[in-house]
Amino acid sequence: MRLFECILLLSLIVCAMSVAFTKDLLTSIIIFMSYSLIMCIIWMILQSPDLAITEAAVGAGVTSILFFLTLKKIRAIRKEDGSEQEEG
Amino acid sequence: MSRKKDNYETSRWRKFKSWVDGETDPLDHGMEAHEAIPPREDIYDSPAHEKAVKEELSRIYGEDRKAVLRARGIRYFQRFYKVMSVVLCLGIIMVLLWTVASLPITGNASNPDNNEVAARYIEKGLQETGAVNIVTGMILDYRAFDTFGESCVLFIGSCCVLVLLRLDGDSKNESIRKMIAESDDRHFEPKNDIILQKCACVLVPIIMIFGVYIVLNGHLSPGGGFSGGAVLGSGLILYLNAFGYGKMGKMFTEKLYKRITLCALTFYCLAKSYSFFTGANHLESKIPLGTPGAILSSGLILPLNICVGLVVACTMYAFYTLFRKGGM
Amino acid sequence: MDVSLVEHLLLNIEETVSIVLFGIGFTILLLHRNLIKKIMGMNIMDTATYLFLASKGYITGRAVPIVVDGIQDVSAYINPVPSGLVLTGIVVSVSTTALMLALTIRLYERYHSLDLDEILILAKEEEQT
Amino acid sequence: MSFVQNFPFFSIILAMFSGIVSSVLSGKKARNLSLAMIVVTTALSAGTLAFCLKTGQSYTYMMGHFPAPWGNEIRAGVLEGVTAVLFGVVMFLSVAGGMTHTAEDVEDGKLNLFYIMIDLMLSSLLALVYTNDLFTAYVFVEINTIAGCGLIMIRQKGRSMSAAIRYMIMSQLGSGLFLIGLSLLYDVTGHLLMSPAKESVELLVASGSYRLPLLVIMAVVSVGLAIKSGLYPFHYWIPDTYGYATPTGSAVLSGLVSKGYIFLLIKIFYRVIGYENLVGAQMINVLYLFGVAGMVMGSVHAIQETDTRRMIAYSSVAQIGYIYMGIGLGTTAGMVAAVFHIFAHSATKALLFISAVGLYEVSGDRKDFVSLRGAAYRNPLAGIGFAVGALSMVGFPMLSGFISKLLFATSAFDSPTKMLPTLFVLAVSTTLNAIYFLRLVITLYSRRREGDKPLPPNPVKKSSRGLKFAIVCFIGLNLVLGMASQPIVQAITDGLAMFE
Repeated sequence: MRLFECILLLSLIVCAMSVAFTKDLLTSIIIFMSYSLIMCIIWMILQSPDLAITEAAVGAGVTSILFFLTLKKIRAIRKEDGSEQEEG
Repeated sequence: MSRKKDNYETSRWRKFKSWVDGETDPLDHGMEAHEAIPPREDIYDSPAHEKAVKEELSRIYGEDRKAVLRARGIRYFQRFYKVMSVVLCLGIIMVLLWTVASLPITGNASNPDNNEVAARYIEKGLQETGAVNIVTGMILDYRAFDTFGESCVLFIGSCCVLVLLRLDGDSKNESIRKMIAESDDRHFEPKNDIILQKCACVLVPIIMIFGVYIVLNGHLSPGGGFSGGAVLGSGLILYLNAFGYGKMGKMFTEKLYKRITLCALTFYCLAKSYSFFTGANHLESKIPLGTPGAILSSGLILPLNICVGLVVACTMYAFYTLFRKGGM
Repeated sequence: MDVSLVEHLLLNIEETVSIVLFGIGFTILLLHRNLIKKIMGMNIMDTATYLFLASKGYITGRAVPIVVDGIQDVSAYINPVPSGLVLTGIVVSVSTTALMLALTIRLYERYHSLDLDEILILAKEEEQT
Repeated sequence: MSFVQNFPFFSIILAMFSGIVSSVLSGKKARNLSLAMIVVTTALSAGTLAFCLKTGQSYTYMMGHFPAPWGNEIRAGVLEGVTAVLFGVVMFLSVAGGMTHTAEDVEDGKLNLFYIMIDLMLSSLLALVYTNDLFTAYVFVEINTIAGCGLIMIRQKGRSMSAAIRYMIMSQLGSGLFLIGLSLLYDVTGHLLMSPAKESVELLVASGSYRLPLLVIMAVVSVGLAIKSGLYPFHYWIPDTYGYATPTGSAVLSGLVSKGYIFLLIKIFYRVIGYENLVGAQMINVLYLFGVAGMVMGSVHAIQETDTRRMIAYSSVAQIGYIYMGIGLGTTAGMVAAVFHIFAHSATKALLFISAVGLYEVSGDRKDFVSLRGAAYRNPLAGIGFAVGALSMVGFPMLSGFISKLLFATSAFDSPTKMLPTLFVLAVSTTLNAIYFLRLVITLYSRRREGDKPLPPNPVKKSSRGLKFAIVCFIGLNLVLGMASQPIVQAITDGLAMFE
């Protein structure tokens, strides 16, 4: 179990670094979703299921939906004013 | 006489007098670049974007040689600024890592934080709060003031999002934005998507039952108001996505949202004030704790969990609709 | 027992990882100019602090703090206090994220840019005209 | 357990309850409810203050059925009572003063949301003043931050929204550091309540173990709260935030919000780390240096400003520098001077922002110097109000600024090493204050020249009753703080004595 936890913690750092360095917003949001999922599993390993279910439902669930909605709204505004300048 | 007059214009006193009158700014030239770019000595603000800075400078000064010189100076200062911020962050991380190295080792039982506070929660938690899940007992009974502040944080967060994104459509520019939001919504949402509707018919009841289970069993199994409410909220969001605003409007409107939030938070406030008041004045609170393990046990914790679940569900659904269309 | 620095860090692996994540989140929040990246950095910073706090309560070999068939002995369960605090914290960071995302949408509607410094320059010019 | 002892708990819950109820009321009803609630809360705080003065010592109030280390508790004393009363008065006058402008700036559908934020901000300020538990303090710091961000962005103009997002980013940095400090403290001491935490800190200091974590806790908590209260090197969000909020918003933000965080920092210094351990550590000198830098650089920035509201905002950076310099002196007299300056500055700054509104009204809503020339003749009361605020800020006798500068000077004599720099920086900063404030007063009272841009022909608006009432009361408050300062300083010294 300890090894599994270390692997998960390592993948947390990898996710955080990749969120920092990806250029495209959509991929960074998806990576951020997986970051919350891994955090949720780590709460399970640390014997606190309350946090796991809250992080899953509130953290990974609603926050990611809001991020996707913001991106959709921004893409809608950009497509509507037709500016072809590719936003990073 | 005249000599005195014409050097008066350039004299220091004339400049000071015009500065007092507010016409010219004595440090005008020196500070102009300063104004456009965040000042250097502030290390905590993010540095200006290279492209924006160059374009900004060239537009303001045109090809003035002094400006080009200053532009190069600004670029060095920007790069130095960025390096300084990274060094500062690394410094903070190193100090914190060094501190972690001298902290007690995780996981052994003799850490300073496993003291009599945690011991009493575990030993007498069931008797005093009636909750089998000690964490929920601690949140809603021992340290109830934090959780009361907590639901107020969520309430004021939803108020701020309401201020920003709700489109009442009464003022002129507001109605234009409302039309744009409406057209966005129709254009991007696939309406009457059979696959989504069929899945929603299967999934939404299961999600709702699961959410209600988490809320009601908050004091018996892990979960409680916050997570159960979020699950209920996501169930509502799925239903809205599958069947659109028309069907959802019949069941869940803006007025209902306001009423639910008001009643739930008022009940929460009154119930908690009652238990604080009786506790502080050493009065006996007449709320039965019930038999541990039964659903209707643990006194106030069950109704509080229901209230928090309702508030969180409505707030999550309101966030979704406000982000998407600026209205229920 | 005198444990060397690095070994101590490896023993507290959760705190070390959470401090590193805190640093990454802090750096993203400071250095990235894109608003959505900044908000993600803030989220990473908050979750890292909660990982740091919750790993304090963990005791190896003890069970979840839910009373199972009447055992109420301290040596059977982990410390419930940190998980109570982190539960509150997660909902705080959700409402802050929702607020900042709403601000980002409104700023993008007006300035058509996600770059914070460009927005500030455009806002300053808009006021001067 | 006399009934009066429930008053702090009643005031917090009442403020929160009126915030919740006004979510369904219309704008006007919400405003009246909010004003009535602030009056009742101030009366309750005055009752608490009277009770504590009578008994002469502070008492703790159990929130719930369980005593201290298990349940939450709040603690009321003389100093908390004085602060709560003053925060209530300044909040009431700011809301009354800016009423008409808030109605103009905010769409009427969302006016009640503005008053929800005012109510919840007052309840979180009171909770910050009274709380005795660190994690409750963190939750109410978050409520304070979100309510403050709401007050900034409610105008929904481009400039205020960009100021709001920058304010949120900087505050989140501060909260993140504050929370890391809390977790470290919990890990090392095992307690979150202030009094038991202090005992274990005393044990740790005596046994000399965990020396580095204690130092890092002090550093991280001070830096986190310094970022949130806008101390000098982290001040960058202040000019936009105070410059572009609604008049009530900028008065409340500059007068009360940053003071709530400083009060929490003082409480943590006294009740968690212990004042003698703090003086021993080097953290005090770092705060002193930041404060001194803030005093000078804040005024230098203010001199270069052309927009008067941003100039007043930069001057509040300088005043926060004063407060941190007072804390950094390391003597109890210095702390008394810092707490008095918290009161003096919140009264004076709110007066400056509210009377500036009266001046902008009559000069075509333009904020630069040229259009403000002669504004004091067009709106005499606002002119007098601004002049009194400016003179109090500069340290004119009979006004509150003079007393706090006097207290800073006398407290400088107690710490031999810091005496000379303190006196020198006090002199420099006062002259810089005088330069940019009196310059503005001179502009206000100088005749309009024929060369100036003609004012827009809109009829000279008569300032509303609320604005006149607020300016008169603020001038009165400044005079009371200035002339009748002896009882207040005595109350602060007793309060600090029983603060442990």
